[in-house]
Order: sequence, then C-alpha cells, then structure tokens
Amino acid sequence: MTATDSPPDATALASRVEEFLAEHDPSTTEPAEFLRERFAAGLAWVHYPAGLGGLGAENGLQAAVDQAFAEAGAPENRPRLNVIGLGMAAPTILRFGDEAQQQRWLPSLWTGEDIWCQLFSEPGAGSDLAGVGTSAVRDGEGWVLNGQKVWTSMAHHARWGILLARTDPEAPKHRGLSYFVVDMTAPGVEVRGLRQITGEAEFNEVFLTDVRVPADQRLGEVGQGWAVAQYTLMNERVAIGGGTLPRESGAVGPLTARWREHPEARTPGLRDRLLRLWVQTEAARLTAERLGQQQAAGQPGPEGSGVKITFARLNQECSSLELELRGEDGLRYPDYTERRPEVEDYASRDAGWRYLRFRANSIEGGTSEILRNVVAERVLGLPAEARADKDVPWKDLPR
Amino acid sequence: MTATDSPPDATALASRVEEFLAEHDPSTTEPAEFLRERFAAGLAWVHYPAGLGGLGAENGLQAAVDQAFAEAGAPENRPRLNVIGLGMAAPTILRFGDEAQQQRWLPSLWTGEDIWCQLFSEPGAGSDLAGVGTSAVRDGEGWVLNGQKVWTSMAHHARWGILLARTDPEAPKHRGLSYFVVDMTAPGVEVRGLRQITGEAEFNEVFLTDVRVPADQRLGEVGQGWAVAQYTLMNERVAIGGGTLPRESGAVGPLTARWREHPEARTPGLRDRLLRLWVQTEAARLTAERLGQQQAAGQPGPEGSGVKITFARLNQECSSLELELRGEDGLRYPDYTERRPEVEDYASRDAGWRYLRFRANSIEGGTSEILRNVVAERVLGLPAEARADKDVPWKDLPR
Amino acid sequence: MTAPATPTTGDLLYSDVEDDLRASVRALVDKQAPWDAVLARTDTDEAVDTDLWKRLTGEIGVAGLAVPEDRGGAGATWREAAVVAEELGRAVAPVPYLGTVVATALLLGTGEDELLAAVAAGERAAVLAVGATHGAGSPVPVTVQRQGAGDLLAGTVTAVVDAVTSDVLLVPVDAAGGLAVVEADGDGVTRTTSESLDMTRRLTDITLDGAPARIVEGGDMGRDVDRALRIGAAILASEQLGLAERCLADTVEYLRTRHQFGRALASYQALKHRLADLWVAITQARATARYAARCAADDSPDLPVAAAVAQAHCSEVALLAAEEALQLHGGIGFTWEHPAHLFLKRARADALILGSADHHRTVLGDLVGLPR
Amino acid sequence: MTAPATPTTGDLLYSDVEDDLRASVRALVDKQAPWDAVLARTDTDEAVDTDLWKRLTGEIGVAGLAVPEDRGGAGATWREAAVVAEELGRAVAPVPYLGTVVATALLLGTGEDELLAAVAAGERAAVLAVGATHGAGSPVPVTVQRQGAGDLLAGTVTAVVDAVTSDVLLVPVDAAGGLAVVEADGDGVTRTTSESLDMTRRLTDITLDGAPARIVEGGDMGRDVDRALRIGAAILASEQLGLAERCLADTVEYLRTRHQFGRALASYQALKHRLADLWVAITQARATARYAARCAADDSPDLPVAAAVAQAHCSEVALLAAEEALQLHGGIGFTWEHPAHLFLKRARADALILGSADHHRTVLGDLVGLPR
Repeated sequence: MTATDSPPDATALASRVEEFLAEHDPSTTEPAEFLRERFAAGLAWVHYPAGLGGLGAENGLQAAVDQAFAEAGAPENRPRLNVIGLGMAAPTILRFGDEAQQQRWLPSLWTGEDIWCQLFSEPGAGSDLAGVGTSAVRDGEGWVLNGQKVWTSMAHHARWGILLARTDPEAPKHRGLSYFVVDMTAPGVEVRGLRQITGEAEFNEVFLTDVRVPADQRLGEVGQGWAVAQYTLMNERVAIGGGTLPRESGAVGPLTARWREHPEARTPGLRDRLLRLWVQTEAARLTAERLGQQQAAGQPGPEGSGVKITFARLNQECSSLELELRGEDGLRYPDYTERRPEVEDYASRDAGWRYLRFRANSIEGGTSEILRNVVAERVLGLPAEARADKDVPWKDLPR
Repeated sequence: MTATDSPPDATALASRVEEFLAEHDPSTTEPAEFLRERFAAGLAWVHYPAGLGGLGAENGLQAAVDQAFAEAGAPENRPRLNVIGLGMAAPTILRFGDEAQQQRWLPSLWTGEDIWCQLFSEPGAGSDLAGVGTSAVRDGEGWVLNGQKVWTSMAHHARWGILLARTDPEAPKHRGLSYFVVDMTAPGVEVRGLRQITGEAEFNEVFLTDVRVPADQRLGEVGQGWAVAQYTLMNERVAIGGGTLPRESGAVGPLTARWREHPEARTPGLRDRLLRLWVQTEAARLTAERLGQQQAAGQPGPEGSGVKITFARLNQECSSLELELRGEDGLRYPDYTERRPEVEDYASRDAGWRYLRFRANSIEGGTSEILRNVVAERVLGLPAEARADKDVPWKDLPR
Repeated sequence: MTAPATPTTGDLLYSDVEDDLRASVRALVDKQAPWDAVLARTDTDEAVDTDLWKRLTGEIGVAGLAVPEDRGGAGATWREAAVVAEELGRAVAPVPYLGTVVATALLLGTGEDELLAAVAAGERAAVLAVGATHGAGSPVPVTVQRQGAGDLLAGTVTAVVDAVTSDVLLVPVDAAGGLAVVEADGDGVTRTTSESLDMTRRLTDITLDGAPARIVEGGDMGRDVDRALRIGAAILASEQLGLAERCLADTVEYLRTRHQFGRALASYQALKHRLADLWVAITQARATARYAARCAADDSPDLPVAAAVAQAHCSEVALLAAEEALQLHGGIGFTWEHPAHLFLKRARADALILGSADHHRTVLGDLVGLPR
Repeated sequence: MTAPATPTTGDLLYSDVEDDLRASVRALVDKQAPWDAVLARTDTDEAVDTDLWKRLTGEIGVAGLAVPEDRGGAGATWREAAVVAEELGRAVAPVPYLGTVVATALLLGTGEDELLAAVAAGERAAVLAVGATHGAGSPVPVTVQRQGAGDLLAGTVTAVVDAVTSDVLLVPVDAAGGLAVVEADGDGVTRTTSESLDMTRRLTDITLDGAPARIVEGGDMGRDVDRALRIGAAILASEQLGLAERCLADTVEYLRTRHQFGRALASYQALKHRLADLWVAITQARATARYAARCAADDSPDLPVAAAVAQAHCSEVALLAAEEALQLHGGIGFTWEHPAHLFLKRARADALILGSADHHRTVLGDLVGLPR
C-alpha cells in the first residue's frame, strides 16, 4: 500500500484479515512471530498509520478486526499486562515521537514483547503532578536522572517506562519539565514492590540513581514535558470512563448475590440501603451507556469525570455494606502476607480485600476531589482555584 | 445600695424580691408601673450594675429571681417580642453606651415598653456583613442615613433599632463603619413586610431615606462600628447555641408523634430514616447539654457552631420526612395568603409550613457554610479563606 | 434467585426532532409563562394557565404526542412526550400535562377512541381519579362504587392532581375492576380544589353522589391503570430532570455574580464541589429518565424497573437540586418574590406524587429479586 | 404510645481524676505501643501485646476500674473505664481490654468473686464466649451444651473477640440459661485464631469437646449477659470516639503540612468543610459516649437506650473518620507503612462488633416506642 491509497473500509479490512489468516495459520505459527507479522500487515491497530501497525482506517473498525482474529484462535498481545503501553505510551509515541522512535518502540509494544510502565507520580507530586522533582540533568548528548517515582503499575514486568522529569528547576513548574522514555533495565533503576493496605504489593516504587538516558529517548521538546504528559493522561481518562456494563455489574454484584443467598442476614434497614445502592448503580450504568452513545455520536461529553467519581463511591459503599451482610465473616480476612498479585480480578477476591482495595478508587487516576474541581471549572464554568504556583520558579515553591 | 456594697448573693436576692413583692402587689399594681419599679429596685437583670436595673450580682442568680416573680403572678416584660432588645441591644448599650444613653434606653427596653430591632443585613451584605452600604453622612452635629436593610424581625413593632452604617466609603470595609441607634418613628424610616416562602411576612425590609440621627445616638466611636456589631452578634450566637432540651424535642417531635399515630403510613425504609433522625437528634441534644455544662463550668467551648449547623439540618430533614409520612396530607398547605405571624410557634404549625420555614434555619443567624468556615478556622486551626477585600477602599470592591 | 438479565438499553440521546420540539415548547413557555407570571398566578383563583395549555395543545400538540395519527394524535412516542415534560418542569408551568399523560396512557389501551382523540387534540381534558400519592406496583385504590344496580356512582377520591380544569374523570370502580367515564361538570359531581404545597399544581377532592357514568368495555382496570401510572412515573422523571437542571443553572448563574468577602461566591471550593456533585447526580437523572421514556415508548417489558429506578432517583435529585438552590441563594431565595420556592415546592410535591422514592425502591426490590 | 420521658442527663464532662487517668494511659501507650510498633506486631504471631497489657493492668489497674475495692478492684466506675477505652482506641492498642470489660461486667453480677478479683488485678484474663457481632437486645446465642449429665461441655463458638490470650472462658450453655466457667487451656478446649480484617484484634473460634466446666450459681444468664453486652457497647463507643479523634487530628496535621498547587491542602475549602463536618460529628460522638458511660456507671434504667444511641452513632462516626482520613491522606494513606489502615480496619470491625448500627437502631426503635 502506498501513502496515496485511500484507507480501507470494513469490507476491505475483513478481506485483509482473511488473507492474513490464510497465510499465517494461528495453530501452527509461533505466537510472537504471528503477532509481529500481524503488526507488519497493518492489522494491529488499524487506525494507526501504515508502517506502524495500522492502515490509517477509522478508529471504530478495530473491534471487528479483533473479533475476527479472536475467532480464528489468534494469540493475544497481553493487553491486560500492557494496559499502560497500549493505552497511554503508544498514542503518546505516535503523537510526539519521531519516526525512528516510532519504529523502535511501537512493534514490540504492540506485540506485548515489551511491557511499559508510567513513571509520573512522586511522593511529593500526586494530584499536583506538575510539581514532580525527579531531576534530569544534561550530560553530553544525554541526560542523567535522579529521583523517586511511586504508584507504578507493572514496573516489575516493564522493559520501558514513560517518565516526567524536571529539566529546569529555575522555570515555573509547568515549563521546566521534559518527557523521557527510560530503559527499566538500565543501571540505577531500582524497582521495589509497594505494599498496600490489602497486604499485597500491586504497585511499585521506582528509585532512579544516576540513570543515564540517551538523547534520542526524549519525547517532545525540552521543556514541553507537561504538554506531552497531559496528552498521555487524556488517553488514561478515556480508558477509565464510559463503556457498556451489564446490570448489577461492579461491586453491587457480590452484594446482591450475598443478599439472595443469605436470607438470615436480611433486615429492613439493610434492604433499604441495598436498594438505594442498586438504584444508584443502575443510574450510573445508564449514565455510562449514555456517555458511550454520545462519544459514538461524535459528541464527547465531560460526563467521564462524574462516572469515575460515582463508580469509586459505589465500589466503596457496596463492599462496605457487603461486610455488614457477612456479619462474622465480614470480620475475617484471608491473608495479609505480602504478595504480588498478578492480575486484578476483583470479583473473585474476598469481600474484605475488596473493601480495602476500593478505598484507592477515589484516589488513583485522579482523586474525586480533583475531578470535582474539573467538573466545577470545565463543565460548570466556575472560577478556578486561586493558586500561587504558576509563575514562580519551581525551586522556590513551598513543599 | 451604694457602689461600695458587695453584690447580693442568692439569699439576699430572695429577701429583696420578697420585700419588693410585699410593697408592690402584682394583682393590684398596674403592670407597666410594676415593671418600672422592679427595674428601679435592681431586680430586672440582677447582674447589671446598680442604677441600670441590676445589683451587680452574679449572672446565674437571675433564674431564681425570675421564678419568684413568676410564682407571684408578676407581669412579664414581653421577652418573646423583645428578644433583640433584651438579648442583643441591651448588652451592647451596656458595653458601649455612655451613662446618658444607658439611662435613656435601658429602662423602657427592659420593661418591654419599647421594642427594639436590629438593622444590620442588607440585600448586598449577608454573610459578608462588613460590606454594608447604608450610608451615614455627617450633617452638623448629627448624621443622615440612606440605604436599605433587610431580614429585620420586629421592625413593625419596634420603637428603636440598632444599625450598622458606612461612615467612610474610602476606608477598607471593616474600618469605615459606625453603629447607631435609630428612632423607628423618625421621618424617612419606612418598614415593609417581607413576604417569605411560607406566604407570611415574618421579617421586614426597612428603607431609610434621609433619616436624621442625632449625634448622641451613636454607640462607640466613629469607625468602630464593626467591633460594636461583633459584640452584638456574639450575644446572638450565645442565645442560639446550648441549652437543655427534652428528649424528642424539636422537629423530631411531630415526626415521631405522626409515626405513633399512623400505623398505615409505616414502611421499613421510612422507619430506618426515622430511627437515624431519632439517633441524630438525641446525639445533638446530648451535645447541647454537654455544651451547657461546659459553659456552666467556665469552659466555653466552640461547639455552639456545630449545634446550630446540626439543628438546622435536623429540622429540615425531620420536617421533610414528616411530609412523606403524611402522604396526601403532605401535599396540602393551609394558606399562602400574606399574613403577619405574631409569634413563632413551630410545633403548632402545619407540617408543610415547618418544612418551608426550616429552610431558613441554615441561613439565618449565620449560614451553615460560614459556620463550617468558623469551625475549620477557629477550632481546627486550618488556614482562612483567601480574600482580597481587607485592605481595599470599600468603594472599590466588586459587588 | 439470580441476578436480573440486562435488557437492551436503546437510544438515550436526544433526536433532532426532540431538540426542535424542546425549542418550540421553551419559546412558548418563556414568552407566555415566565416565572414571575407563574408566581403572580398563584395568588389568584386561576390556578391553571388555561391559555398556555390551549396553545401547547393547539399549536404544538403536546397532548397527542404519544397517540397514533390514525387515532387523532401526532404519532410520536412517549420519548417526545418526556422532552415536553422536561421543559414544563423547567418552567414549573401550571398546566395539566402530567394528568393528561396518565389519562392518555390509560385511554390508549381502551376502545374510547372518540374521547382519546378529543384529549389528544386538547379539546377535552381527562384525568384519572386516583389520589396523587398512589404509585404503580401496589393495588389501585377503589373508593367509588356503583349506586344500586344502575350506572350512577357514589364515593370520594381525594387529592387528585390536574383535576381543576378537567372535563372528564376516569374513575376506578368496583372490586371487579371496572373503569368509569364521568363528566366532571355533570350531575352529582362535586370538585373542591384546595391550596396545595405546590401552588402550581393544586389538588382536587372529588365527591360523586349519583353521578351518571359510562363503564369502559373490556380491559383489566387494575392492570391498565397500573401501566398508565408507570408511564406517568416515567414522564414525571423527565419533569424532575428539567426542574433540577433549571435549579442548577440558576444557582451557577447567581453564584457567579454574587460577591461576598471580595470574591464571587462561585469561587469558593466547598460550593463548587457541591455543585459538581449535583451536576453528576443530574447526568444520572437524565440517563434514568431517558431510559424510562425509551421503555415507555417501546412498550418494553423493562418499563416497571425503568420507571421505578427513574422515580427513586429523580425524586431525590430534583429535591436536592431545589434545596441546594434555595440554600445557596441565601436570604434572597427565601423570599416570595424569588422563583426558588416555586421549584422547591414542585420538587417536594413531585417526590410524593405517583409514589415516593421509598415506594419505588420497595417495588423495585420485588421486581429485581431482592426479597425482604 | 407517647414520647419517651427525658431521663436526667448527669455529668458529661471529664473529671480531674479522668484527666489524670487519661494522661497515665496515654504516656504508657505512646511509649510502649506507638503505631509503628503496633503495625510491626501485626506481621508476627504475637497478635496481643501482652507486655503492654501487663503494665496497663498492673501499673494503672485498667482491668479493675469498675470493680469495688472490697471485691479487689479500684473502686472507680465505668466512666473512668470509658476514658481508658478512648485512649486505647486512639492507639489501636492490641490488648484485650474490650473483652475484659464485658467479662468484668458479667462477673460483677455473679458470686464469682475470686475470679473477679483475679481479672481485676490482671492476673487472669476472662472473656465471654459469644460471637463478636452479637449485639445486646436480641436473645443470647447458645451453641454449647452439657455433654450427658455431667459437667463436661461440647459445642462451638465462632469469632470471639479478645480470646487469644484469655485464661478463662465464660460460656453460655443450655436453653435454661446457664453460664459456665471453662479453663481456656484446659482439656477438651481448642482455640483457633485466624487472620482478621482488624489485625490488631483477631478473632478466635472456640471448640469444646468434653471440656470440664463449673456452672455459675444463681443469676439469669440471658439478662446478665445482655446487660454485660450493653456495658460493652457503651465502652466500645468511647473506643470509637478516641479512634475518630485521632483520625481527625492526624488528618488536620497532614493537610497543614502537605502542599499541592503551591498551597497547603488545609487551605482548600472543600476539605475544610469536610473536616468541620467531621469535627461536629465527633463532638456528638463524645456526648453520646459520655452519656452511655454515665448510664453504665450509675446503673441507669436508660442504659439500653444510651448504649444503643451511642453505638448507632459512634460506629458511623468512627468509620467516617477513618475513611475520610484515608481519602484525605491520598496515596500515602493507602500504603502499608502508614497508620491510616490500622484505624480503618479497627473502625470497620468496631462497626460490626457488639452489634452493627443497624442492629442498634432496630433495638432502639422498640425501646423508645417507634413500632414497625
């Protein structure tokens, strides 16, 4: 295909998938090989440009392609493990990377050979991400990183990390940042499991000590890091909001199941609370559906922030009520021993674990407080919070 | 009694009351005359100074005196009608008035011959009372007032009003205010009933047009009005917080009565809400009791703000739930015709009226939002809200 | 018992036709019944704006939206009817729309096509004679009986909504489950309208004593009335949505312009967060109301669940919005000459009529298999 | 039915003696069991800090406060015992205080003076063998029976609080209402302690199979146990109060020092208002807890109401305080190496043990004449 070809439509894509499968039998081709060939054929993410795993097709056409591959028994590209790579790093590389960077990172990212992680948050920079203090100092053509990152999912599996660092502490906070891709196997990168209140270590702390990063691993211009990071996070927000859900999905599911299975635990007061949560969950579900319909109709709405606030609260309230329904069992806990959970599978976990884990829902990926500010300021047009940190050199800010 | 006598104790007071009653038979003395004599005898408010209706006794000794007079069938001094006079104007006159002012105003205030009102709030100055715009301009020895006041209880009964006005619009807002006593019968004072959402006009608007106020009707120095007004309001806050209450008093009373009398309206969900409100009411009652005990023990605590926030919310939620219990009756309303209620008697009023009237509980006498700021800043020591109005001439502030 | 299945959601967005309909209704209502006119009317004996109702039914045809064209209506659906309810809620318009919705839903299931066509055209106003607070899902209260063997009725129905100006009463009679058509101005009918908490929608007590009636043929009164009340509940949710949106919009506007302590009130974060929470609740109210209207329009078997969810949610959201609006307007919102109380009273009453949130939650629990 | 009468409130303030007692307990606990030591212990098999318990009972005499001097105690009252609970709640101290309170309250009503004195002196630890979530006001569960005609017992009691290190079990037996004294380390007794949501107060399942027992003479097991549980509920409210205060204080401190966007978090009004609301709730928790302790101390007939109110209120306030603390600490509060989770887990468990708020509201409704 040359650049002047018009992008394929659904029918053309279906033919290409059929041709590809005829040439690459999933049952006999080695999985990694199969995935690399699929990427080369432009059938990885069809809305990406030709040569980068796509064919420049419309975004909505991917689902049918994926389904056809799934039905043919094609191997998966580890999407659950590489959610940061696929959802956040890839679009950022596509938008801000040069051609060499795109060719270097996108193929192994998509195939799942290389897992990616995100090195943004720091102990001193949570909601206020632009306050990050990890330093990147020029060293010849490259950079040397020092600092500490936190809340890094997948860091212990990751080959690459996208990282926000301060290249100019004399500049105001938003203007002194740059954005790098870090080799997680480089000397000076230390990943430690971060134990959380469930007892498990789902996230990591990442300590960076004199980590050398070559010049060609910067994304965007020096000082432009905030804009690049914003783009990355915009993709995260899209990933969290919206979507279609079955009735009674989410945290209300185990709660209603418990109610139905344990008549002895029922009281009138608990039923009232249960029904309130059922109604709220159904309302939230319909809201998420409506948001999806708006996005599909090309009217992206700001409801995503509201959906996230609501699901966080419902997860917390439902799991808390579930503990009450469980009575004595609600007081027990399976095991607080420090472990590394491989995959988040909430429904199969103990009620107590869910109650604890869901406390983070209103913190991770934007606190509910920050999201209320977002709704108030961007949706309702209310004045922004007074702040004194915008035009002051970062080094002079109170911390 | 001369100034060098030591103040009387409880026994001495009891004797004085006995003597007084022996000389002034309540059943034969004309009520106004009786009250004037009681004032002159120092048995009006015994903790006030001699010559001003008191004997310089301890504050806590008043109750026994009042009780003795009540048991003897002595006339009342209209305390419900003159709550502003007795509770707010009198202590302010005592603290900031000169002797001539005290002698002029306190006797007829205490006897109830002269009702007082408070002219503080304005349409443009509610929570931000220091922003009042009613002007007081010097005119020879006296002053001329122009402006509009609002939410004035009793103005249509009042002979005198305590008023906050701006004497220097060039000064920052808190520094350009002075405090006056206004003759409500003076030319240019117009009192209009202010109809509220219940249909009634419990409060008033007061329009002031070229109202002349003599120089000797100012309380405190020119420019000191804010401090004087603060003192007045401190006395209001004391009147609102604290006190002993019977169980199930307040808005929960008619609610539980309805519940007990109407089995057909009961549902499990409503019972849960009822019991939650019962518990909250009892908790608030005990908190008010504890506050009273603290004050009696000489440890005045800041709990008053919390008590006011809580009772406002409970009044609102209880009356709202009562409407639900009433079903069809909850949809009816007796009469929205504009009227002047003489005395607030909440318990005897219709549930719908109470629901509407109680909406104001979280606004009048300090909004719940302002009181939360007070708790956060004065009790918890959190930083004050950023404000840009403190050092700017009042006339230059945004409005 | 197992978790309920997930029905198809259907379209929850507004169509272009609905947008146009909304614009027409809003333009008319804004002109004919701005809030100060609505308020002024409450101090008169003319509780209903009959002129506005005439124009709404005559010019826009709001009474016949869900009636097929071949039965005298506009051939639209309850979805479009719900959009009208949003606008009328936004304006607390004193017109008998909700009563007409319920009566129309009921008549659609009967053979009363002459009456249906007259109602759809706005020529006659019909109302179901059932007390305002009765909600779908519990047995229809029957308080009127046939007198002797004839077709004369006797009994009392209290607190009927939108019966002030109605021409025809649809009256449940007899334990057997009949429905009677009674001329509202006919012999033996006494209507007494009293002051109501919601001044813009007054209640009427109806006494029948020897009132001539025609019994509707066929149908199952209990089932038909219940279904009509469910459709009414679905449409009421849209009224509550419109009201809540208006309260939020007015409050945002007020807080942006009102300054205290040298700052716009809208800049105070505690107020910003409360408004953000209210906005979130309203987006959910919209989703539930749209889904309920969709289920009514498509005669979905999920209508009972959808209507109960919408009422349980929208009743509380509208009340919250009206109460927050009053609180955040401060003193001015407590005065008669400000619209805040019109919305508060409507929201408080709406949370009771056609069944309270508590009623709908209880019904819902049985529908989705969450037993007591 | 009429409104309940208002009992005398009594003194709700802290006495000088109570202030001194608080200072002693706090000094000891701060030194011996700061939060990092409490946390470190949770990863060991020594769930109870027996050394701290030895000093609390030996040096301060916390186990005998409510026991008269002539029966081996300190001759104070349940009021003073409540102050100790506040401090132990503030520290989530892993000591069997609550279980001791309930056992002592039960023994005080019996003739078991030898055992009572040993418990009061901290020489022996006793515990009521009833499942953790059982609340006063409903029949005491009896799951242990006499084996044959002798004095051997068999049965299982699950989820007992503070039984890990106890020496003596007080076991409800027989439908007739007896109470048996069983040596916890004796023959035929198996105790299994498992990991618990609240790591600082683990649950123990107890199985008796041929366990020798002595039946307590006299008394009415159902009534006596119920009363002991009510006193336990009253004292638990003070534990919840202490915990809530600690959560608020820690959060205020953190928000004052943590800066984001160039400002201390404590300067954001939305957070200020939430903390103000929490403070208000805590002042109310204190009033209810003090009143319940007062009623326990004076053997007031209002104890059932006071304990139910205190539990219904304080359970929710402590949980709110712990949840707000975790949320407002942000990410750091979600980590294992921060104390927030110790308080959260204790608050969540405390809201279930000795009966949930829902249970106490239900009981209360019957006590104050608000029928179903």
